[in-house]
Amino acid sequence: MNELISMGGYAPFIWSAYGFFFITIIILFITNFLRLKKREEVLNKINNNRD
Amino acid sequence: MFALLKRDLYLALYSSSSFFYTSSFFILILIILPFLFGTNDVQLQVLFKGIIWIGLSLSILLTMERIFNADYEDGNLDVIIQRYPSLETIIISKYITHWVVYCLPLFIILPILSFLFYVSLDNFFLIFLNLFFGSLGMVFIVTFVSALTLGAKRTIFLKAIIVIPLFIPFLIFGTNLGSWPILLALSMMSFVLSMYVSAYGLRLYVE
Amino acid sequence: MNLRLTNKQINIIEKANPFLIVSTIVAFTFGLYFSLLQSPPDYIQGDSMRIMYIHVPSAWFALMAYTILAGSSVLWFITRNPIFSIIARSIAQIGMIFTLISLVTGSIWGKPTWGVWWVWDARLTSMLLLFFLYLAYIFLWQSITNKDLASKISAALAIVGFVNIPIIKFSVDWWNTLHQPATISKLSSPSIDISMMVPLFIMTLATFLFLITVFFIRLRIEILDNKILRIREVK
Amino acid sequence: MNELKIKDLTCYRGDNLVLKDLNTKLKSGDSLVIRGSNGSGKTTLLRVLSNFIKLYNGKILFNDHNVLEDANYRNCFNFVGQKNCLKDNLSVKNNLKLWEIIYQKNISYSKLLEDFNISHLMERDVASLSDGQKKCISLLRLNFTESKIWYLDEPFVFLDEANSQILIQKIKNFNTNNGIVIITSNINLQNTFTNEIKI
Repeated sequence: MNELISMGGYAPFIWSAYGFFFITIIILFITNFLRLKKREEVLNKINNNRD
Repeated sequence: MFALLKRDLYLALYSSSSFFYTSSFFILILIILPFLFGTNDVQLQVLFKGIIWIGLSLSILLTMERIFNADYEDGNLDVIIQRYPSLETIIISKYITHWVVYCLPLFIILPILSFLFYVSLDNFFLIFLNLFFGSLGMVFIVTFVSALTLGAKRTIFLKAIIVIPLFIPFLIFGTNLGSWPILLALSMMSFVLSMYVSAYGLRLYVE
Repeated sequence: MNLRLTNKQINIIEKANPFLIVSTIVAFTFGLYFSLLQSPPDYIQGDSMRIMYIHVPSAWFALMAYTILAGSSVLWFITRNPIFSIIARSIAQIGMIFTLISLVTGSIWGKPTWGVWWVWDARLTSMLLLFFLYLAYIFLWQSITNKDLASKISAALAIVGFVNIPIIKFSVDWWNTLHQPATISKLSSPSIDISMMVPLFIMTLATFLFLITVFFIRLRIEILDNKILRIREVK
Repeated sequence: MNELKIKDLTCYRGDNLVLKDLNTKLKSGDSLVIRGSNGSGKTTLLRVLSNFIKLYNGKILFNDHNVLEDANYRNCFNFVGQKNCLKDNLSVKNNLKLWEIIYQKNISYSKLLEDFNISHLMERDVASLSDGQKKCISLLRLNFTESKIWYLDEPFVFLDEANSQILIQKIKNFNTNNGIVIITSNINLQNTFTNEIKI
């Protein structure tokens, strides 16, 4: 386990690179997902108003 | 064609300060050099080759709103297109005016500037050729970008972001003396591209 | 704007989402397991080369996204089918993010390998310019309020940018041969060992699945926008 | 005698249908007022008639020639839009000079300015003028062509009572000289021009 964390002495580089990668793509996913949810809400509201 | 060209040149002449603006701008940008990097003549020669391109790029970039935007916003573009339906004519006239008004002053003061920066005569001619062919291509590029961004909100920064990556090849070859044939080729390529894209942009916005 | 999508296609786009999310997560789990634990360290670079497993897929997809962007812009000009305009602008944001990732991870990888965070190497410089091409496309799209016009104009810009890429590549390569100091050791791995191929392949697949997930979400946003617009028009 | 026919004119802006099946016919000496609320497509109609916007369906015929194919048509009309075509940083005189070059027609400026009693503005910078004065000068553009049709987009906006009367008189004169005029307007001009359609 320690070996995994220390990464042969390259830990800061590897973990920051992987961290950046995953944080960025998760942000990309979440922002788009929230936008989708917002649209769905708007659509629901409009549909309810019409009924 | 000539009426349009005459009109554009008159327009520039009436706001005649633009000639002096650009040349003073060049001179001032270059005057900064010795203050920033000292008066070592070898170093100044090297820097001169680069900074003159920054001056040229900036003066072309900062004035690009005058190519189509001014005429588009006050409605003159409609009148021009009604009278001269060939968009190619309009575009070529804009190329010539923009080059004459914003690049020609540079070439007029270039000999004096090279003298101030200890550039040898051989190098002067090579710099001159590079700048000449480079400036043509850069004018073609800003023209089509300005046609494309006519309806965008007035942001010079947006235009700069679009234009500067397109300028990079010119700058790379421009600072290398003797590569004027490549600059000529690049300029010809950008001419063809620019003709199509500018006409496309104008057509869209006038519609 | 008529999207010209059949109900069946819309159905697939809407239903695929949970499946895609799950498979992305699974693929990334496997990918991480292989790339961080299972694969051996490189004999020259040691463990630092594990950054390759995220850097290389992002760089590939950054380039692929621009190809799709330009390709769908061309198709949009030919067919005038609005779906291509939607594809173009959906992929642009994803492509920009992947360009950013590949720049940052490349830089982090560069530090232990070259000793510096950044070198003015031809590949890095072109990638940096690619980032600005994406940025220009997205900014131009956002700054034109008439969206019908914006899609036409930014399609033209995408194609111009695509024409510009080989020119940039050519000039940057040429510039690089002039200025490049010879001391920098390039990453010398034309033939990658099979033990490294497996994690690279899985990570590429996972990244691709992620890209498709986000892409489908963006398509759904566009479909919903279109629906909302329709309903408002009818009112 | 000239004749302008509009047949089943339909036009989209983006995805919005702005003009639908518009029909009308105008002869020399006719004037037509187009009324409609904001955003109803008045300006679009004038821009369609000036060949700037493509129409989706229908035809515009000038003397029985389709205007899209008639290369001569662009010399037959003059369009004064809401943009005033003036360069703010130049004097009135220089602005007129620029038009003179575009229209390739020599004209006496001082006489032109007398039309609206604004001779004293000749040397002033356009930026220092009021909106009404700018509008007057932009309307002077009508004198630079021997056109047979005038398209005026909201010409009375910013004009005071006296100048509005002068403009109406100009339009009537043009009508008696066999000109066709199409005006868009928000306000009611029923007392001056009887021919009116609503869109």
